Amino acid sequence: MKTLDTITVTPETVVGEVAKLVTSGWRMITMSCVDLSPEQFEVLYHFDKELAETHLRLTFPKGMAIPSVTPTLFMAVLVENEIKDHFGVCFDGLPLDFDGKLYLEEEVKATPFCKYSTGTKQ
Amino acid sequence: MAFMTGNVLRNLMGKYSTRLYPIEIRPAFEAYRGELYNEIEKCIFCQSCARKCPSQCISIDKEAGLWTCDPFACVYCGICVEACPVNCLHMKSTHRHVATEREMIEQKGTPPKPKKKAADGEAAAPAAEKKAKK
Amino acid sequence: MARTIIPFGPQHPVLPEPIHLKLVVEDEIVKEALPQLGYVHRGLEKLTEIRDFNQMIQIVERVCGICSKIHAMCFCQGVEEMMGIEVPERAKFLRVIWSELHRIHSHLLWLGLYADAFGFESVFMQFWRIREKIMDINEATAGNRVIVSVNVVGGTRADLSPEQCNWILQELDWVEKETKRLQAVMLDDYTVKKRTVGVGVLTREQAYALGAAGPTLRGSGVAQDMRQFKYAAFDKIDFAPVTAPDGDCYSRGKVRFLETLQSVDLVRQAISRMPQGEIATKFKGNPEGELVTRVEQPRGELLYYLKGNGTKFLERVRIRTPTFANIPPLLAMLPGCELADVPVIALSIDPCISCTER
Amino acid sequence: MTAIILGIIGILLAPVLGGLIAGLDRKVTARMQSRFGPPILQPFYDVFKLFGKEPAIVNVWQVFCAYVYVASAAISVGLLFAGGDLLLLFFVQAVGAVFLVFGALAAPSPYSQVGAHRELLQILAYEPLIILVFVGFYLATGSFKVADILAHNQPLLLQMPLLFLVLGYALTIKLRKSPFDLSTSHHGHQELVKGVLIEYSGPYLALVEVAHWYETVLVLGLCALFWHTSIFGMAILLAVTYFAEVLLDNVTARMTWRWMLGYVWGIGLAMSAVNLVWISFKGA
Repeated sequence: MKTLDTITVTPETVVGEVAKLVTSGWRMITMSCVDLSPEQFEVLYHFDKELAETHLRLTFPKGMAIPSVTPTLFMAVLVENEIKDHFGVCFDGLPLDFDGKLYLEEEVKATPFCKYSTGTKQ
Repeated sequence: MAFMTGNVLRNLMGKYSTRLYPIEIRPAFEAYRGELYNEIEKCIFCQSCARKCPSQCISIDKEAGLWTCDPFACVYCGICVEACPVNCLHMKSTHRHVATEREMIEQKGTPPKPKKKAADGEAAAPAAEKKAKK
Repeated sequence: MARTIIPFGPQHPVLPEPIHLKLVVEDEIVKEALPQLGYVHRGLEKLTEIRDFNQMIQIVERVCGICSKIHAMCFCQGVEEMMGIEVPERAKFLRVIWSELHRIHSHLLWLGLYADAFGFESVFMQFWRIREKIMDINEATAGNRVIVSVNVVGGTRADLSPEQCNWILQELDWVEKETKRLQAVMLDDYTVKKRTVGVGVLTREQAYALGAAGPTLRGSGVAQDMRQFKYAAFDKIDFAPVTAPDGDCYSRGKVRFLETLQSVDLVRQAISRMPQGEIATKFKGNPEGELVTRVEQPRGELLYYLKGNGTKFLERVRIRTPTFANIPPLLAMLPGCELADVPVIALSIDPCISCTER
Repeated sequence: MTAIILGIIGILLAPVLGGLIAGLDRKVTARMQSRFGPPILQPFYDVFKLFGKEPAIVNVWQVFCAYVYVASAAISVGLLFAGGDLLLLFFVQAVGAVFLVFGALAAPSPYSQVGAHRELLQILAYEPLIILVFVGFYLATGSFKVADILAHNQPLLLQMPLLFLVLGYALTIKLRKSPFDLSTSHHGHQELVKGVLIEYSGPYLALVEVAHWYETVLVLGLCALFWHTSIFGMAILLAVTYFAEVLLDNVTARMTWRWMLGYVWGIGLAMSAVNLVWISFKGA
């Protein structure tokens, strides 16, 4: 079975870890959100540097807002907005917040990508 | 400076690259995946095509012997053609003709009967075939 | 002219696909640009819950209407790696041939649209005329013009006969000859240079920090191309990334123009080195585990994050397309440019909005 | 009396001629891009179809402006055919051009507004050049009247070749060809879509189109004055000029208005000045 080599981070340390990677020359590729179980979300931060890859794994309970990395790294702005649209995950301190309306219409309140529960936007 | 001049003057003297489409039609490539059709007399209504189809556009009524494909959902990938165990599905090398209203590809055949009733089934088959050709 | 807000898109003739840019303009100089997406959002990743991993190939192909083959290839490579399937050598070469053909036609399409963005209509027609040849090759060998649907997990569905290979080589000679005729126009013409040199500058550092991908990144002087990863048969093909140093629209155009010619060469190499043999391996079982797989699309690096749970339905498919990564750099390029340069800059990242929104 | 009849003939004939020229233009352009292109009569089909459409207007100002534009274009062509005064002709066509801008400014659409501003800049770019060409005519023939110029005994092209090139600039701007298709272009693939014309539709767009044909004939008529001694020479000069315009359209990208002002004023004014000085010295 293939698994991803990841560095596990917590909501408290994620911004610091991202900043550390960025200063040591890593380039953020993207973030992926997975609906793990009825209780938990997982967000993966993918980085690359001269074709090598590294990933940060952040697991957190549903309903919790995680800190935004956009102030550290502007390229995350669309990804975080997309995750907010699809999964209803809230990011604290997101500078350019489309408020769940990047892809979806204003009247859509459900989060379409959640598998285990149809969460609503906080 | 104007490097395009040579090109446009060549075009002016040269051949047309476009075609006057409805008047002149390019012959189809042999391998082109066009309209899907079913040689219904060979079909055994096993439903492999319907299961494999990525867009779920084929529906089969085994009892009535009805094979239906929704051409508006079909993505012309040809997966069903490869999945068919009796090779009765084919793709024409031309695309489906323009239609003024929505119509399904519907073909009616005879589902294979259990062994003992095979004799009865044969009598009904020619009639069913005629219908299918319509 | 006083401060005005110009709604650019979602339906705008110079934009090939729907993206809305709210431009704050003063004296025809753009002060601020805000994007709005969501006009073609389809939620294809979600379909993995009701379509099994074999059917997903046809679905991921429809993420993009231009580089469909490469999406399917990336997905198949991920599933193969997860399941430990060894792909036959010939299939790897076939994948390279079709994916490079897709790159050629995508770049030719882009070069045409780009020329149209700065009002050079005859060049637009020329490039699209050349592109038609590649479409014919796709149609004759794989059965469709764009969505060729040749990939399956374990190899390819179609094969190339020696006659077809010869025919492809002949047609490519014509494509190369015709493309080279336009080289001076795209790279040296006075009016073209006037409209592209120094427009929409993205420095090397900015490009790297904003996560630009593909020709946008290479146009800023960073030699990063996923084909350096040696996926498919790229380990047996000579390849070096094309770069240009200045980070302006001209550099990005130059990278794409040279890549078109390079891809013609890659197809030739692949055809000449392709071994005989099987084109697909049989396999059993379902994918399990998680991985990230990356390939180079015409627009840049494509990332698939796949997670399988041992059933035939994958747990999660996450697609990161290059345009998605190139929108933040676009927002950094726009402020300070002229209104007339907005289409040129917007096109210089080769926006594929259907890819972006999936 | 003959002058009036000639003028009326001009007004009636010009749209037919202009439409045919537009049709030929599209055909030749298509050939240069190795396409078939539309039938030669396509511009007429388009305009007839537009006339048949239901009018949809933003406000009455726009309608008024469209009428003034077409009327002034027609009158200026009439004046040219009637052998009238070039200065009068110039002012009449300038009124039309300005009203086109007013029509675009009357609509609050940002594209229309930006298009109007650009059109105004284009007018600023080509009007001084046309005036200088007229001055050239005066210096060469001693009169501003077309009838007197026609009575001159040798082709003016020999005396004012640079001014002919300068008029070529004005022609390119008037015909809305690359590199000067800034305020609007024949196809909508431009950042302003259709710029000044974006808010016109139906019959009023048709009027603007007819006015455009008049203007084409007017500027080509001015070009024809450079070889008025023989009909044959006139025809060849016009054919070559127009072909050069189509060619130019196909071999250049669209430029920006800042570039246009610098280029047209800089080179256009310099060429006119040289040519004018040359005529006056030769005359003296």
